[in-house]
Amino acid sequence: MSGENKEQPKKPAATPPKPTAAKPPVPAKPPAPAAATAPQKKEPEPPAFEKGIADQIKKRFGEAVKVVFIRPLRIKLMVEPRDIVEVATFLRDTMGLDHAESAGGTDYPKDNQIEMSYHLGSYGREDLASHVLSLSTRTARDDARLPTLINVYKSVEYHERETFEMLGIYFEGHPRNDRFLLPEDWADIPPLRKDFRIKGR
Amino acid sequence: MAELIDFIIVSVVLVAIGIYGLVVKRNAIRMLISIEIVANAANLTLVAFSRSLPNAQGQVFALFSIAIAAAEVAVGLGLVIVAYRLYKEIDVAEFRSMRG
Amino acid sequence: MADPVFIGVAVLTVGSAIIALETRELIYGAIALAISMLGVAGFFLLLDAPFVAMFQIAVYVGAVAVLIIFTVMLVRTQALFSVKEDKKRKGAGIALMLIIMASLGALLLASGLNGQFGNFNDSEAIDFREIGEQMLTYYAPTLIIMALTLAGSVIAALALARREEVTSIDGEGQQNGRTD
Amino acid sequence: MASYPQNFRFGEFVGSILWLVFWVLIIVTLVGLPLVFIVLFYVPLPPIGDEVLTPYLFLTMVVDPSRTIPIVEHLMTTDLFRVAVFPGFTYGALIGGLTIFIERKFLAKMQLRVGPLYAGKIEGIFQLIADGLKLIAKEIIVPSGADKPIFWAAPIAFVSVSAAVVTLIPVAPGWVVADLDVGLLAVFAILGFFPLIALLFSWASNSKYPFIGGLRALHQMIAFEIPFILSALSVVILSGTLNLTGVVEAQLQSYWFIFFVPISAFVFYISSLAELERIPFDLPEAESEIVAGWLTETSGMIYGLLQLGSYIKTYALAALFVVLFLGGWAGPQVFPQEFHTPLVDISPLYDPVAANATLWFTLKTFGMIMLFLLPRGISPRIRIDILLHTGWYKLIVLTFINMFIALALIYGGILGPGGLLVR
Amino acid sequence: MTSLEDKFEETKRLGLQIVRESEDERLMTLSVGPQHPGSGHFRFTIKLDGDYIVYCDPDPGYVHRGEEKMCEYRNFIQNIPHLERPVIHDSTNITYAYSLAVEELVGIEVPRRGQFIRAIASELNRQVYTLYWLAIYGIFLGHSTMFMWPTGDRELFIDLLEALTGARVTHAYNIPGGVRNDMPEGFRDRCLRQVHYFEKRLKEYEDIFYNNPLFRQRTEQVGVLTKDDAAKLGVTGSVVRASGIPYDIRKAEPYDIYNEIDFKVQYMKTGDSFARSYTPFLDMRESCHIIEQLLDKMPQSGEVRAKLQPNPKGPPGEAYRRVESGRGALGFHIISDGTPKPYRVKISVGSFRNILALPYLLVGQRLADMPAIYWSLNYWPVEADR
Amino acid sequence: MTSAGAIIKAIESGSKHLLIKRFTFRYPEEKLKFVGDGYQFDPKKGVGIAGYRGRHILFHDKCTGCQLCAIACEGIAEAIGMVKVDEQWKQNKKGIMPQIDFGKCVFCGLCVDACPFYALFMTNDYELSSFTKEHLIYTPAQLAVKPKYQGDVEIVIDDRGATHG
Repeated sequence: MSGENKEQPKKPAATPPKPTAAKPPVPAKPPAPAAATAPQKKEPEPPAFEKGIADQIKKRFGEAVKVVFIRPLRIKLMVEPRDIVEVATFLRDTMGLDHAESAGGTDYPKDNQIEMSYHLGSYGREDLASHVLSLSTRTARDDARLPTLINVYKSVEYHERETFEMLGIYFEGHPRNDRFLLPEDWADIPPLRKDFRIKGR
Repeated sequence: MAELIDFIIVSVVLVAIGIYGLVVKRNAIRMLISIEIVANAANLTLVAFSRSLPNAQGQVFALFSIAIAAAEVAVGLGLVIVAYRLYKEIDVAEFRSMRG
Repeated sequence: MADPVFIGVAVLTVGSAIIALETRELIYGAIALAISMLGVAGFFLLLDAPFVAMFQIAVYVGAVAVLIIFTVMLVRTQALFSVKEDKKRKGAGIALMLIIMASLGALLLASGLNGQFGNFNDSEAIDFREIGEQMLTYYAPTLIIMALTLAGSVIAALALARREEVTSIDGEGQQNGRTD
Repeated sequence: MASYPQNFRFGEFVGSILWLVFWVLIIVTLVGLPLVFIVLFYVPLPPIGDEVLTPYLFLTMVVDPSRTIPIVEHLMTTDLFRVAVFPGFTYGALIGGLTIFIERKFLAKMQLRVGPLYAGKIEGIFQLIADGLKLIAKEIIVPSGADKPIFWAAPIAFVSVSAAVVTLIPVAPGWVVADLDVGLLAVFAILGFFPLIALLFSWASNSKYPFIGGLRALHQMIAFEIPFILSALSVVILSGTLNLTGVVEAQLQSYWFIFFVPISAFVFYISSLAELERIPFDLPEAESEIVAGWLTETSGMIYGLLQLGSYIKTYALAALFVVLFLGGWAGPQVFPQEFHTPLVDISPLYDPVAANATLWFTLKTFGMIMLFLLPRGISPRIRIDILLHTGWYKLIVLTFINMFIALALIYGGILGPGGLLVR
Repeated sequence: MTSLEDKFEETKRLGLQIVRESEDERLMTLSVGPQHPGSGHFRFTIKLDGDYIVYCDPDPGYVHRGEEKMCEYRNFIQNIPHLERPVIHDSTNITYAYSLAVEELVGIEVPRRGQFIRAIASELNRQVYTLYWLAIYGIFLGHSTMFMWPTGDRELFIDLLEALTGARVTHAYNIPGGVRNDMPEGFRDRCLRQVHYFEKRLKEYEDIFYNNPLFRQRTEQVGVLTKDDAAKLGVTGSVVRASGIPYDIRKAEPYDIYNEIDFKVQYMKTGDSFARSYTPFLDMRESCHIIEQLLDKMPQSGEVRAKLQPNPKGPPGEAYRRVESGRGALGFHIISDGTPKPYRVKISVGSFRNILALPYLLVGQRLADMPAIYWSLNYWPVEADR
Repeated sequence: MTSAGAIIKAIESGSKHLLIKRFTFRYPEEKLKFVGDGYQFDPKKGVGIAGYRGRHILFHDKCTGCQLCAIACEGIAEAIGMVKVDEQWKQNKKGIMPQIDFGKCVFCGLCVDACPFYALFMTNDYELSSFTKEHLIYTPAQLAVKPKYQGDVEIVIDDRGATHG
């Protein structure tokens, strides 16, 4: 492990508890600096290593990639669906993020959009081993279609299949957009969409 | 106590049954079964005569014959399998392209 | 002819030989063949040839019947049940069978074999040690040729039944290796 | 929380029972008793000594111990006794049953468990009976599309073929059901039936897992049959006979053959494990791959019969090992020549030689059975290609080595007629 | 078929063509279904050519319960008891990751003693899971003693955890802000004695199981997953460590107290079934050392649970936290919209990532290798289905 | 011959255990001894007290009918319902107390954490089986009964292995 990495681990323990450290007994209403606002504004000075990575990506793609937040060990990028394959290929080949840990979608009915985020990690680069880069994209709710990343990351095969049936995103180019976890006779709307309600709740 | 002629008669009956099967049946496996029946009838005759004259050679020949029959069945069934794989059929009349 | 054991074995042998040919399902035919072979082995025991009888059981029941049953299982049932035989042919076959039986039987009865050698109890049974002796002395070349024939046929069967794509030892190969 | 109907009346309940008893008594007196009397007094049995036996007389003699002795003595000379009781089926089945119990306790000990515990007060000795009763009580489910005649016949054939092997085993001098000249050959001829039965049964079950299991059983048994026969062949060379009693007597005259041909004994042991489908060779029943192999579709007493058959087979092969390599019934005399019991004199039944022989034979057999059970505790299942490779290449070579050793012993004048080590 | 790409193409071809359209009669389809003794609550169809597997189609979902959807209806604390249902043999670790994520969202810190107790519970529970896994691996390979021994020793660890947490399997012990209760009296000595005993037992396991030549024959060179393929497929936990990548979340991204603990990441280089089965075993040994260290360094008294309101809520935002569970990295991605209930919970579990390797490893192997490969992937069907 | 040696080692390792005491513990005759009297919670400190989480015990003199336990259970198992009791307690004006359905309860103990008045604890009693599901619903009166659980078997770990009792 490189020297840089040895320093990294201590940061998550140090940074998040800022609000509570100020007022431990009443955590219910922390009017303190960050809590009420969006996370990306919480930290005006993101850690250097993560910032460097984000800058590298930013430099390559310019405005096509939007950095949502940079936190210790975590980076979130937002791209347009048409760019995602290109960005992912760049991340895999140049940045050394060689596998996807997880991929899942979130339904935002207010924006009429579905967000799909891939959490990418690295086995190859030791200094990136503790980082997770979240590559997100958004698509319309009504006609949810996204290009598949299966040709870039083999590891998203089942995650995408799961997302297809849980959120109804059709992945163009994925070999099997079909039933995976749900019962064979499932005939309702995709269950992880917000307008699907569990009975009695 | 049974005598030599009784064994020979049983053997004759078996031979006749075997030949009937060879003539009538067109199924390759059944034809192999018929051949086995005929071979057994022959063995029976051999052993019966060997017992009757007392002479060990009849039994020796019977043993040889049994071994040969086993080898023949192995090859025969190998052929049946190949033919089945080619024609999806074990009826010998259907093995048309075997001619020439 | 009054020996009930003999009659029983004879009925078993001949009856199951007929069943082996005439039953509709080939697998029962194979089983009936095995039983018929057992009957023949019983004859051998009656003829005081226990060595040949045991050999017969070991080879025919342990190998030949297994082989045939195995082949029957490999072949799809659809091909087994298609009975294609015409009545005329069957009639002719039965006639042929009866003619063979009648003529050979008449020949045998007329040949003077009947009663000539008398009862088996008169003569000593052959010890199987004598068979071994003869096999290893006078018939030794035959034995070697036999062994080569067996080996050749096993290899031939292996070569016939193997598939090109599969490189390792397959089911049929093991099967045919049994036949010695 | 006993549940009973609301309109329950105890009086009615007692009345109904009394009514039932009344009718049973009527039927018994009118039909049952005359039948019993006819059977007791008019059915002839074979004569004992000089009087014709009837069941009634038989019963009176059984009640009086001193008069029972001749009946038992007569019974013990019949073939039926030999086939059904002592060296035959019951003895084999008893040892088989004991084997099951020992296996369970032995494995439990090895695996830090307790094994059967509650059936029977002491350490669950009646567990086998409980299991047998359970199996009998269970429904036998025949799979749809199964070949019914074969499906029903195969378990029975399995047990009877196992029992047929048992009949060839000499337990004590003179105590063997069928003393054939070609006894050893007969054993192998009969063992050849097992693959056939397994294959037929697996095919008849109309399911894929049994079929794969049956094919595996076939391959395995056939692959190990040749080393099996060849390893016994070296014993035949040493003793000069195929008769099993003769083999034992040859060992009585010299030493146990395991000292001369240990490699053969080892090969025989391995091949027996394979023939018995015991771990590590239990591929035909590998439950993590093919559910339960060729036993998948068995239920109730069909399963029970197959298990009974396989344990009888275990006994038969262990006994065969004892006969071939461990000197059969050879052992020092521990029973006294004379044996007197205070109440009834059973000296006409008492044969010190046979009792001694049986004792040693049984002890050795149990030792062998323990050896057969041991691998189950310490070994995983082997893979089919390794198994076939072992059977076809390694074991056959080993047996040939030992056959040459046996030949050298014979021709070197150490064993055989007039050999150095022959007493 | 050698490289991953070839296997992938072949599987795709077979999956699309043979399975749906034409049945090659040479192939035998075998359903290793949910009732099969060698599968668990999981089904995969394999196609056999003779004794060789040519195609495998996993079909999970038999125990899918929609845990992710259920989480959206309960508040942060109420989620805990039902989140451990997917993997009751490793329930401390799954709630551990959840608690970490919620702590990041809500913004609280766990007291130091609480962190130690958490780590001890997590290590003990990993032992419980690994022993259970090992027991099943033993019985899958027909080794019944190897089923009974770990099951018996697992019972000791369960008793320990029961003394600590109050429940045998579903502990509900970790909670955002710490642990539910302090250690009982005498737990430390009991735990140390147990760990020492267990280290002795591990040698016996090695004697009877891992060094057994028959076991080695069954597993060595079977289902080899190379380093590159392991990285591409994104497998995790012992599977990836067996392939030569020393990746352990405890080392890569040390949570709570793990950066003060001295331990080595155990890994092997061969990547076959044997390595995949031996790595968890080495992990168990390492885990024993970790427990000893934790018991040594633990502060003798102190708070174990930070004060937290009964219905905690954090600011809008998202958190992704991972822990090393028995089956590898276990991550929780929680999105909060500022209400007491999470907006979206995505659970990324090791099983679901590992099972992706199954079709690629099975193709070209023998039927008898199927259990050896399948269970070496450290797969827990209920967890994968969630 | 390393493989032969390994097999011999395995045999030795297995057969060694023929002499070691058995591990199995005979449940109905022997019962395990637990830590403490059951899981309890100290709301002042905000920390639980270690103990087995078996069935609950309800102290009627402390229960105020505040329903916090039922609210805590709402999202988890929905096992707790508040029922009217005939008793008159000063602190319990509404006269309602929890009734627990042990057919639904998951024994997580979060209801104990929620109780601020030391009224609801858990006990060592885990033998709750019954023939019908209705019998698993414990009324407040049943919950007040202190269970009779007697477990005295402890795990002993010594040089010869681990045993129960």
